[in-house]
Amino acid sequence: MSDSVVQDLLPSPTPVRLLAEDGTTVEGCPTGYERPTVPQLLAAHRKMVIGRRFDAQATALTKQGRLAVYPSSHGQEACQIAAAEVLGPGDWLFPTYRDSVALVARGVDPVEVLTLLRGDWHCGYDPKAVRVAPQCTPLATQVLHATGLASAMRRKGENTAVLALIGDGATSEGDFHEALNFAAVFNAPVVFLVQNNGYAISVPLSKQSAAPSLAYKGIGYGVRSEQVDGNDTAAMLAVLGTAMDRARSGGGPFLVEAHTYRLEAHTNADDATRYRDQEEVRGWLAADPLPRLEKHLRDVGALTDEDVRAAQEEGERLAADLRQRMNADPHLDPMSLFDHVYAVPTPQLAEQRDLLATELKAQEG
Amino acid sequence: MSDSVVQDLLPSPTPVRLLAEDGTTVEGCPTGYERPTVPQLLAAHRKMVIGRRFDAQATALTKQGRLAVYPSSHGQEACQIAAAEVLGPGDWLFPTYRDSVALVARGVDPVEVLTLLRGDWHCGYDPKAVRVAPQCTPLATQVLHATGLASAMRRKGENTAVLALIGDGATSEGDFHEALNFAAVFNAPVVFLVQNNGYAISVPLSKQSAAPSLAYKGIGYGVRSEQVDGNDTAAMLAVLGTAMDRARSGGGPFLVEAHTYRLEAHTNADDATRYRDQEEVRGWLAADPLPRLEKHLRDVGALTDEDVRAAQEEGERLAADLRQRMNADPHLDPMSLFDHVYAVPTPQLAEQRDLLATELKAQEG
Amino acid sequence: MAATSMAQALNAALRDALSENERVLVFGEDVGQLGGVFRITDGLTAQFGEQRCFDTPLAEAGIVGYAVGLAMGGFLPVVEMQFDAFAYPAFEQIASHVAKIRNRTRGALSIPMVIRVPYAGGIGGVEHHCDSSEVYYVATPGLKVVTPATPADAYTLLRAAIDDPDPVVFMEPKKLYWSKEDTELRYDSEPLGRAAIRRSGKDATLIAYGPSVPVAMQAAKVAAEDGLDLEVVDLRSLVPFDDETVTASVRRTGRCVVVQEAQGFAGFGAEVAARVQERCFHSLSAPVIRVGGFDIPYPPPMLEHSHLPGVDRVLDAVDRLQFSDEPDGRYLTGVRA
Amino acid sequence: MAATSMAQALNAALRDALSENERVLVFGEDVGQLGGVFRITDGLTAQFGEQRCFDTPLAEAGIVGYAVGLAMGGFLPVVEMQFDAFAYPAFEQIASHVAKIRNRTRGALSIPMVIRVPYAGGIGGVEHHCDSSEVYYVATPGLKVVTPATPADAYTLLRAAIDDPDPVVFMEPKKLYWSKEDTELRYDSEPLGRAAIRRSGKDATLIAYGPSVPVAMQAAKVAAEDGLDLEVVDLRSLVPFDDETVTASVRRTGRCVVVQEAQGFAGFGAEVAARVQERCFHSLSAPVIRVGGFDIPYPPPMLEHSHLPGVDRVLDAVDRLQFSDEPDGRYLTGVRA
Ligand SMILES: Cc1ncc(C[n+]2csc(CCOP(=O)(O)OP(=O)(O)O)c2C)c(N)n1
Ligand SMILES: Cc1ncc(C[n+]2csc(CCOP(=O)(O)OP(=O)(O)O)c2C)c(N)n1
Ligand SMILES: [Mg+2]
Ligand SMILES: [Mg+2]
Repeated sequence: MSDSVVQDLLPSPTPVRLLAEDGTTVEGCPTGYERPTVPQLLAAHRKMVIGRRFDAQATALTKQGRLAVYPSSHGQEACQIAAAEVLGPGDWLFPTYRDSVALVARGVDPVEVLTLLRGDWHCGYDPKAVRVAPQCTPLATQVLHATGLASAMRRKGENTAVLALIGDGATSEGDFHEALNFAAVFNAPVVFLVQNNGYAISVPLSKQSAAPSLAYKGIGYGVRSEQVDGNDTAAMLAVLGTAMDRARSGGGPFLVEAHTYRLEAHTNADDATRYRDQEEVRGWLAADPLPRLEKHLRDVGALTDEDVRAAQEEGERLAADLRQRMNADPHLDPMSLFDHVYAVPTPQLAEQRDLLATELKAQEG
Repeated sequence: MSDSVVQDLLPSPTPVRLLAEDGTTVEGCPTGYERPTVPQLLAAHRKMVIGRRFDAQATALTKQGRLAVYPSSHGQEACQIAAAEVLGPGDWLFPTYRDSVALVARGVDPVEVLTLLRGDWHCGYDPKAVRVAPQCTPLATQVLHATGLASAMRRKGENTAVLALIGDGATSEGDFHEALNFAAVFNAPVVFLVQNNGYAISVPLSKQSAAPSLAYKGIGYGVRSEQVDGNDTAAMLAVLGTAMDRARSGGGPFLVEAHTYRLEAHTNADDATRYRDQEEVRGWLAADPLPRLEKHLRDVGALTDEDVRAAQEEGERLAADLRQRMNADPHLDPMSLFDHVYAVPTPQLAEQRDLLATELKAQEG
Repeated sequence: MAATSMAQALNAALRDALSENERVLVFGEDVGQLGGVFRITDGLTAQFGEQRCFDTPLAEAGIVGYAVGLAMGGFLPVVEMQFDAFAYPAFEQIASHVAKIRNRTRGALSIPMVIRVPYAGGIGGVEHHCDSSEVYYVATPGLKVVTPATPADAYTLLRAAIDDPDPVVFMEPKKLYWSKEDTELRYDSEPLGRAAIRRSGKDATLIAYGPSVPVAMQAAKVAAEDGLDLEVVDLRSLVPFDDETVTASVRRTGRCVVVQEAQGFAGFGAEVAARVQERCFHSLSAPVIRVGGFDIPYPPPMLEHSHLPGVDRVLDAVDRLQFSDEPDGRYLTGVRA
Repeated sequence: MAATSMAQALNAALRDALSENERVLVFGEDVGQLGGVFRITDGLTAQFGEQRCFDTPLAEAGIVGYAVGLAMGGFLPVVEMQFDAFAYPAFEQIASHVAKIRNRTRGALSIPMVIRVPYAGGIGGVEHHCDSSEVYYVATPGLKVVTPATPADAYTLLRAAIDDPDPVVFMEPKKLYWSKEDTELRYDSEPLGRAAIRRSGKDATLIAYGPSVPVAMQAAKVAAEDGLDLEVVDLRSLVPFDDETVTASVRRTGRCVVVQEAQGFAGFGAEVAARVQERCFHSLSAPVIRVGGFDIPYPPPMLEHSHLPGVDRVLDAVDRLQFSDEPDGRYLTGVRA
């Protein structure tokens, strides 16, 4: 195998970074990527402010008993906002349970995003209408679906692509391997974004993988790969944007590993102090993507107090609306249990529906 | 990630080769490997002659209806003999259905090797006695067992290692991925040998993987890897021997890809002309591992006609013995169906045993 | 009319579906150039091209998960699992996604597809190639499960499965691939879910499916020589289940034997027996008796004949349907099901 | 005697097994430092070290396949699947290897191990976290399947499972993790396979297991107020099945309701009903009736109470056991199981 083919497939030896932690510009942009424009960064900043407000509100709703469980995106917003921003209207997103902020940024109604997590039906939105697959719970299974849908696009001659999100822990599942392989063999327009936040619930990356970095998995499938500072919005936009463009124009799949951190516990039900110390968390707070981007945009004179206030207000409006609409229990009709198991209920389900109707009547009476 | 760590994990850009196709010595041995000694090559040659005779006899037995099915090792003997030769008495081998020649070389009774394939019970030998796992049918599942057993050795402080065999097609299964990952994370003394024979039944490697070569999968797990000319016995012994030594002394897992070819159809039941042309087969005949090794050993003056004749005679004796012992149908007791489902048959199985006994008596009477 | 084997009928069904509906895609391991290890997809790549019928990498979860995505994108995948036990790696994709996506999305996403599974034994196959795996699918709500017993049914049921709006696990009894029938292959768009009475009788009902249907028919033939008139019901569709046909038959005959090739414990026959006694209790003159394989891993080829339920085992069960009041010494202990 | 929860009892069983047998290894996802998402392995790593209780990479087939190898090497793995549906990726390893290696090697290789599966619902869990997956294991010969319903049983059955020479799927009813009992945890080395009569009664037998046992007990209590004396059998071991206890009970009471939380179609209750009518036909005064969840994917938390079989559904079934000759208009159509 020629050395240049191999080099093309390997990621950069260190994560791509365009903004330093203090918001200053890292000089030079690795070949193949383009620095995002200031308007692109401004748009991302606005969505990040709103996304973070959404996330805080969702966490608050768990405390008020309005959400059963919430896996926070706090700290991972650069990944999730970039994931939404690089999507065209025809592209699809395949998220996990962790990616609520990406969905909100994609334009999915926040209440519909939280349907699953409040204990209502498992997918609150119409996936086809918003081009977002259901938030996936069985780890890594969705990356195969993403690959299949990407192949479907290619077969139909569409110039669109799919972005599949996955966590660091989930890369250990066999489905991740099979998806990368199918994607490469069928040259599917799909980009895999691994949000490596350092933990799978309590299990640190060091117990998950001995690879130099997860991005090095790409070459084993002939899939191009890159590693990125996942708290650097500019770098995330640059790399993901390039990867999606490449995919759309027939260049095939791409694996992106974003090094980031989950600032909250796994979910509100988790106690992160059992497995990591505050020291570590504090270290990552210094790398927070939002102040970094904000500082940068102010430094280059592109962002005003006014802009920030406007975004914050938008966030407050979204939060208030969310609070209000989540404040009522939805009324789920028990009889709907049987509606969508099959296109038409089987005779057996029809009988069971009758049984439940009788039970419900008895309970009323 | 430092460049040298990455380079250490990557395989050589071209397959390691110590003997050219015409048997002449390829000068220079890649660093880290040692050329096998002449006595080692002579021992391998002898086993290869015998192994090939065994393989031919097994194929003949299918035609005589004495074997239900036989997946031939013909063409892959350099891999399989090397696999057996690098094992110490305490090491374990995890073979697939394709690896009968490796088992014979390991010293398993040829009749016991063929038990499964003649339609008798599924494992003819005592795995613990010969330190060979049952020949595995569900693809890639065995590499996880191999990893677990390797970890068991390490936990017990043994200086032994496990060699796991797998085909090119089976590397696409999720279990292969999970095994490499577990092996790396637990630093298990296991060597994975992929016999890349170009096909998974009818599916060529080009439809199986887009990787530069399968050995490039190692780095994604932090597993050292190498690619080898799988028809070069000297190279196979060198690389596998080094990998096993490393594993035994705590150096962790190793992935070896051997480029080889299946000269026969997938099994006697397969019709290879449906998916590959004779041209290709002829090309690979020129790379046959046996004449190559033989030529080399004669060239260096280590092998005499006498040696060759002795090995061939040994092969004939083995074949004759095999023919003779396979020529009788084994008598399987139907009542044994219930013996080993559990350590002690459940009450339900005891009832079913009675039922079968009644049926059998009725059939006699 | 020509004698058609079940393998030919299935091939014709795929061919006709590919012709009539350009959304149909056929894929799996070795289904392309080779035409499948059982040649069920023979010639399809040649006729329709690699875009419509193609080989995949060797990974069953991959095949099914990839099919889910293609179905989301509007295609209609018909995938082949090479053998019963080799579908197990896909189990999570099947149980957690294929079966549930419609329900999860309240019908917004439907993913019709067909998963073809050659199953069961009787062909001298080695371990992992002969599992009766239907029970795993029938116990998973959201899947339909269908199994033909004749070439004509193989054609029409596979066409119906492909046309069905829900995912269908299509179980093909391997040992019947080469069974032939003089039949014209006709697809009448009848929806899935109807059993067929293969033979009418008044003394007892044999309920069978897939590989056990010919066994039941043969048993009925032998019993007829002894003056016993057995009805044979071929379930065809395990999910949805045709309670109507089954219940009517057993209420009429008053006696019932369920025949399945699978291991008996918690096999699909348990559901059939449980339903029949629930719905026909007062019509029954004897317990519903199940006949099947033993509760053991599939045995080696040299012993499979001892494991598989044959005509004798079925007739022994029929013997125990208490047709007369005379006690039978063999069964007084009551130990045997 | 202290009030002990099932979670504590399971933790104690693991702790005692780790102490007494150095071959025992506990591993899985998050079972180390965190102590498991349900804290069943709490404190074990601290007490026994990372060598005895440890986290693995996130891959269930990997966990089970790795356990197979460790068992071949003489260790005794006790692995945790984090939730029911997350054991599905391991299905091939379980069905094709764990269940079959002893048989395949004629006993030369035995791989005793315990696969712990927290299962079933009633805890407001979202999809994939509440499957009643026992049927997949009970239908696989070579596995033993056990499920406790009380803290005392949780302790003794888990100890017995770890000591058992065969692989055991140990199903833990999640909703009972926090149920308490005043009990001393005692392990009496009784082999697996015995049911327990939780309540004696003469009018009908309720057969239940795992999460349904408290429901059956509650139903019996309510029925008693109405003058109906119900016997409650807790199966404890699904495989091997305790025919003796079950058959004796139903022959005595003449009536039987099988209660399971799982979806009904082809669930384990089907096996129970089928066996009972096979073995007790002439003692039965009414069909064996099954009560369970509906044949749907596990519903969202807000609707699970409508799905799960509660006391009322059980009592409705008991009502249909034809205690009197007076017809009940509700059930004359005979459509309902
Ligand atoms: C197949 C499967 N196994 C186990 C789980 C339980 N589980 C839920 S989240 C999680 C950790 C996932 O870690 P990671 O992939 O890193 O994603 P993160 O939560 O950090 O975003 C686990 C083990 C699951 N959902 N699916
Ligand atoms: C899980 C699984 N899926 C499918 C099969 C059927 N099958 C048997 S051999 C084979 C091809 C294997 O190819 P490869 O791994 O390259 O090994 P080779 O036969 O070339 O040695 C297939 C698909 C199987 N045995 N197991
Ligand atoms: Mg993570
Ligand atoms: Mg191959």
